[in-house]
Amino acid sequence: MLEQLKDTIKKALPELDFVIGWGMGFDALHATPLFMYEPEDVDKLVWGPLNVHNLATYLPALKGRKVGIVVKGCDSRSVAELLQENLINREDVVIFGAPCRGTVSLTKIRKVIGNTGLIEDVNYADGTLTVKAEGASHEMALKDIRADKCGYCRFPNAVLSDHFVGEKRAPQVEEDTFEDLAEFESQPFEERRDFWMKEMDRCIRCYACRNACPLCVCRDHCVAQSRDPHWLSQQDGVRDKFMFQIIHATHLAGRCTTCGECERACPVDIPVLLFKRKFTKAIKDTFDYDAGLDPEATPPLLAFKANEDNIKEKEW
Amino acid sequence: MSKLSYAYYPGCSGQGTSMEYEMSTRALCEALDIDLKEIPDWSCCGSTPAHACDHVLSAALSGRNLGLAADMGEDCVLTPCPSCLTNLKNAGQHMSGSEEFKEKVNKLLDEPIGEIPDVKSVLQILFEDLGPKGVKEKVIKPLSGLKVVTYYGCILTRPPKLMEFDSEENPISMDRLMEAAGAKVLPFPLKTECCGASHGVARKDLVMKLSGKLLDMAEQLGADAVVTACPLCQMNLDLRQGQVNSANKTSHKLPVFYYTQLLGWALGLPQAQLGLDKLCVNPMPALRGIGKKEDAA
Amino acid sequence: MQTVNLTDTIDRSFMEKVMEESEQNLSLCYQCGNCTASCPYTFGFDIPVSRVMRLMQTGQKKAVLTSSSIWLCASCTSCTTRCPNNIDVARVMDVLRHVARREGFVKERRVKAFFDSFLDSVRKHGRVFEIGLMVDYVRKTGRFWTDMDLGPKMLPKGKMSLTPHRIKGKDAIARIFKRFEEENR
Amino acid sequence: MKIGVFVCHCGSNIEGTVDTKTVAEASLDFPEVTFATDTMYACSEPGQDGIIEAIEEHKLDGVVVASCTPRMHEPTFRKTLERAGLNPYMFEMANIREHVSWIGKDREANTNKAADLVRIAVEKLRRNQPLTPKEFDINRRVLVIGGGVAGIQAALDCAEAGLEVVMVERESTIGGKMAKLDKTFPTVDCSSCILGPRMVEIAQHPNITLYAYSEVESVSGYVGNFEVQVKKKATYVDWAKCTGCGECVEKCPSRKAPDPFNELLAPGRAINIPFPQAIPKKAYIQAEHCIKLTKDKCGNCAKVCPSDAINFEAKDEIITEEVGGIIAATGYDLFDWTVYEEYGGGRYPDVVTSLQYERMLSASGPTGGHVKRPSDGKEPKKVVFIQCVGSRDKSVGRPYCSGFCCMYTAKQAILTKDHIPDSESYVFYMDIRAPGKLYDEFTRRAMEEYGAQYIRGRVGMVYPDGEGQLVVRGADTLMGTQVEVKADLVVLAVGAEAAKNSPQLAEKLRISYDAYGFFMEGHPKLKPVETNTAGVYLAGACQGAKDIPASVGQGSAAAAKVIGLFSKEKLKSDPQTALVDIKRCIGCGKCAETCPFGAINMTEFRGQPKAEVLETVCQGCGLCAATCPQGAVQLKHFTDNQILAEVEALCRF
Amino acid sequence: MPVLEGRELRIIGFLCNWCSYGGADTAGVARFDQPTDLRIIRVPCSGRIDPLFVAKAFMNGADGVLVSGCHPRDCHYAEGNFYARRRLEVFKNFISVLGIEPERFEYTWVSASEGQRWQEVVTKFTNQVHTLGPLAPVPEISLDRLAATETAQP
Repeated sequence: MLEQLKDTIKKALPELDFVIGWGMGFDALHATPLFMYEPEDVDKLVWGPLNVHNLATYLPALKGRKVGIVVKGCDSRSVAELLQENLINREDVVIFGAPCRGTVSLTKIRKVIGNTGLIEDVNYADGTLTVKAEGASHEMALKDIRADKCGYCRFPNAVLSDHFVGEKRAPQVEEDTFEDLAEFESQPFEERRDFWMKEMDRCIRCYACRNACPLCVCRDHCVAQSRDPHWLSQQDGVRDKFMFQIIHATHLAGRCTTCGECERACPVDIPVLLFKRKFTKAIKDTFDYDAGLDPEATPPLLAFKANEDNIKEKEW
Repeated sequence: MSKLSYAYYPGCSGQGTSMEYEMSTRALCEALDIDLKEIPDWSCCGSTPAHACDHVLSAALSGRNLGLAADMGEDCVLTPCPSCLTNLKNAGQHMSGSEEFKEKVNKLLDEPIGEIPDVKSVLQILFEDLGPKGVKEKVIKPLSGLKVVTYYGCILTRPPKLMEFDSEENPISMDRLMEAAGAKVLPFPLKTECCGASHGVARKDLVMKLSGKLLDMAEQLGADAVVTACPLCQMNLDLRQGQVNSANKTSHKLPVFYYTQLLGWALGLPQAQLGLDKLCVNPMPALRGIGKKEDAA
Repeated sequence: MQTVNLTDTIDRSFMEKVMEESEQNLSLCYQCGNCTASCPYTFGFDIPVSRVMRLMQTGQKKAVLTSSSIWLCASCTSCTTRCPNNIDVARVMDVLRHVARREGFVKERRVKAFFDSFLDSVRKHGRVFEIGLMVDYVRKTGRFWTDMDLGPKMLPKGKMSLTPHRIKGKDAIARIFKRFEEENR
Repeated sequence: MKIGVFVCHCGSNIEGTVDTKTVAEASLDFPEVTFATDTMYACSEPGQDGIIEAIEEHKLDGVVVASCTPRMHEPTFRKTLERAGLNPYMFEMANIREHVSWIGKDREANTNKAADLVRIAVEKLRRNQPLTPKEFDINRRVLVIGGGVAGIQAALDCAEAGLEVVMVERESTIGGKMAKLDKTFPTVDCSSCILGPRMVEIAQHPNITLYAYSEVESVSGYVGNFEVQVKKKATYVDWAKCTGCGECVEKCPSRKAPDPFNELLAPGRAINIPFPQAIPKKAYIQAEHCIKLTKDKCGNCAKVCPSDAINFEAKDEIITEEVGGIIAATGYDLFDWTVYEEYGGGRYPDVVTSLQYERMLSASGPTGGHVKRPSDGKEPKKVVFIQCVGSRDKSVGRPYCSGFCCMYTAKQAILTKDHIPDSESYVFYMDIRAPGKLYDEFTRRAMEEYGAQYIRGRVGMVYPDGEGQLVVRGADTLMGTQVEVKADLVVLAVGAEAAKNSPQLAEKLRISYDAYGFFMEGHPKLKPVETNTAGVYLAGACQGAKDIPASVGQGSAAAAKVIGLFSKEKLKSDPQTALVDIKRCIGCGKCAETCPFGAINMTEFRGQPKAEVLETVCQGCGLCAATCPQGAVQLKHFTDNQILAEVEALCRF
Repeated sequence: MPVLEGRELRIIGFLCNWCSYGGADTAGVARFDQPTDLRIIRVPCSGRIDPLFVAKAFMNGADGVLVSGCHPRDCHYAEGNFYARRRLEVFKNFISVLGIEPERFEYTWVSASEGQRWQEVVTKFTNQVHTLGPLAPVPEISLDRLAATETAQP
């Protein structure tokens, strides 16, 4: 299938400035974004559970250039969302899709193999990933080290593509039941607050979450750093760090496709995706809307109904 | 439609002065496939004397029966008697509305009440759940030519916030049922005027005047009979009709039916089940006239 | 007629008690008279119901509690049904009877006697025993001729049982009354 | 920045429960406050002068007044600042009266809260920028909605002042309720005699365009420049050709159509001219009752019309009018009294409404001015009037007094005696409300000279006695008992309610309406004909039940407001508009997508898409500011930073 | 001056100028007694209210936030409250994940004529927040420093 994908890209390459995909990174465990300008670049393309990055993040900055992009199902939703928001032009982007079997969580792998320096070899087959590091071989079932988001994946195939290679896979689940949220919210309110206090205290304010987010499009004008408007101070305190996460999540309400890049990028493993999951659930419950499926849709927070179906007027 | 089934509270008068109401209600419901499950060991609701004495006592007397009904697993209690209806409904509504009141009531009871069932009149069920259409389908002896006035009495639909049934000023449920049975219903403007209620014993003079007025109006409209839904109304108009006549120097001879008796008649139920012989003013002339006038016309 | 000295006779605690027990705000009454207009008993009342409401507004406790009207009210709820201010007037009348009973004001002894006989019958048998009730009422009032004429009409029809209906729970009913008395002692 | 704080006593209104001196002292601790004082009446002349003096003496460049609601006096104090040479927008108010002193008696808590409100006003003011309004042109045309007496008055006053007037009337004729009346109180002069000539003036005035049988479909734009879509409903008669001869009405065989002008007393024809003095006097077809339009038969009218005016193919038409001001004069409707089942709920033909009775009394009515009972056509000898039907009655959701029923009932009692000298009238009333000029005298005349029997009490029920009369059972609370009257005819003084579809019109005009559907005036005392929407004014009963003199007065008042508005060379826009920070804007267009006024355009700047605010179109709602995630759109005077500073001020301390 | 210790909680109201601010004025004119906790911030329209203002209030130590605008269909700006309704509803849902009880935040509609309704809203909301009690503010500094300052203080 990978070969088929390479062929397809090679065929399309002459029409494009370049195609973004994944290649092997500094070791076998870490894939890295790959910019393919020439056919020989295409040969470096990899496809598999290590293709963790959402490459759509690059697209808004490339607006106006003709590029190709290789997408997993979740990545394709980000592309759709960017199209909906006019942040990229459809005619400038060529989308290459392939069925995704889920990606790994490097954090989970680290928990198994430890903070090892040198990775010697990585193999995956039949749902098992084998990592050789510092002489030891670790065999891990893919489902144990899978990124959480892949557990409730409904769109393993690109929702939008110009070229789709391989056989479409059935979704992991029909319906996202948000069990992770339910579990978190089974705690009393005070414990939830305490949890976040401690988590936010750990935040180093690196903004990796923001930078990895394909829909964080303000870039140089992020309210986190501006004085006008002055939403946040630069103080290294829990309050501003917490507020930043709330701002990030709120700005993504109705837009976020829960691609999970924010959480993946977090160097201290704060589960910041949970905030977005909550908004996503609220949007789904209230408006029966999923972001990033239809570039033509009007997102619910930019619309209204005189009589809302699922919003009850208060009796007082 | 699945068979209609309810807990049933007959009320004390059904064991005595209004036994024909009780008999005919049961016979009618059986004929209409409505299952009345008598509340086991039910007791008196307390009626007016109880609520005139104290609201907690009144609610406790009624409440005991609501509790028994809930124990049966029923969520709706039917009663034919408007006075029982008022007391049971008042008790239920008051207790649902105020935990404090419910607590006071429970203090008087052996078994505290938990769930509070809904209470409706048999008439409401016949009108709303079965409907005039459902009745009409089963009529085999239409009451053609029988001119009646329907007299609902003062508390069957009032106060509207409590009863939540029919109109408080111009109720029509019995009218429609009577029409379904083939009778001609005359426009009776005093449908909800009080007959004198329980003052028959202590202040007969009041009843003579009020019931007298009702009978006068019915007569004037040319009614062959009065149709009622309340034991007390029926007693004042029927049993006391003689007293009314002598007090007011009138000579009414108006039979006063329970609506269940006339519906039962139209459904062709045996007379014995309808208790027509229990009425004081002889109903037979009016009943014998059914259909005749139409033939003549 | 005499001058009512409002400064001295307004009994505010009485007004408040009736308002609290009836859960009705008496100041809502603007004296339109619709209750009096609608009340079928006005002809028999010594004080029409709208005037009872007015006397309540001015705290005239004695005038209200010594009236016949509060006993003759049959709770037909015409007043409640038609009150433009949604006052449950019938409930106010009910509460006035409660207060009158508690404080020993009973203008209409026969009405109260009938109520008492009724409740005694319930207390004793669990359900009303109609003949027993009548006998008791006659004993209480001495009015042995009450409804004598009706007996011959009813008895042959078998409508009046000569023995009470016994129910298993009659002791439970008696306990309700007993606890009620204890609560209100 | 140097800020001065003035804490108003408002006599004892504020000082009674707020220690203003303490509030002023506390204010001195707030950042940049260099002067603070309490003052007796900040809005009075000495109060304003005190502010001006302080500005000069202390070189203030911003002022906070802690007093009443800014909805009342913000414009007043802005002018004060202007007089002192400051930009009027360097001003904030703290509402320590309506929001503090009047809603609680705890002096400590109130004083504390008042200081907090001053604090947020100071924090907001610190971030205020001087603003200058933009000027824009006015379209000097006015739309009058409703052709009743209030609308007629407003239209004529405007037209006489030289303005172009567009009048839209829902019915096929103007005249409103007044045209249906026989006589008017307290003078008992003929209604159509005094209204008729004014209606004719409307038709003939060169400055007035009348759209009858039309409704306002939509309104867009803003003060000075509204665009209004008017729906001309199909009449199936070409009014340019129709001469109003009435031939068609004569020959129309459909005789069961409703006749709304005669309050449905008698059936009318499918094609109809409401009454002889109708303006415009043109026929219209009630489609659902027309045999031709429903069954494609008949067509008599078309056959007999001498001017060939009938057009069965007619369709509704939409016309666009551009105006600078709007006067709503949509009047009232009668309460649907049939909820009163105790009065028969419509079952008894001889229980009629006051307006039906008016048509019976009127010579142009279906009985030619002879009072006849609907049931048998007999002349009634005993007439009972029941007041407050649908007024002052919480149980039917109408707790308010309709105001004019006492008067017209007295009038009708007088007229009854005039029409039927041997008649007797009974009037059931609760209170006589007759506070107008010569009004009380008039009701006295009904009793003293015309022998109307006034009975103080409501009526509990009305029912037929079975012998042709109606028993009216009421109370006479003065006599202290129940009373019964046997009546031949019962007339219900039915109360007024907001005209049907008032809320819908209010939504189109973007004005407020109360729980009953009456339009809300700008201020109950000081802005009785203004609304909270600039350029939209109210006249007549659409604002609340009122009688003819009051409606006419308000019609003139609304006209004066429009004339005043149009007398300005140019209008100034509120400068509190949105502003795009072009650096921050990423051109996503979400602001333009949600702006309710189309006040944001997408333009290009150095090849990048950017949003741009049209200042005179922007109404200052700030929806764009809340929508923009980049914070690139800010609403002047309500910027993110200002609101954040207010939040911070409340939370920090 | 802070809120009155032990008696008041920090409750912030965002009110639209045309309806709810006017409704609060109407309540004042009618002298409808209300709890004193609420401090009102006036905004032109409920549509101006970025839910993040509400978040900011909670972060900074507000115990309750009330938003009130014109009734749906009655917005002075035609549509502002329709958007506000969606945004605020979703936001109300959201805050529970932060560990903030949704009952601490309400949005409602009060017209300029509804003085009595305003009184009811304020009273009910204030009671509701008092039932939940104070919400601990999120520390402006790191937890370590907070602990240090707390031990430093007796």
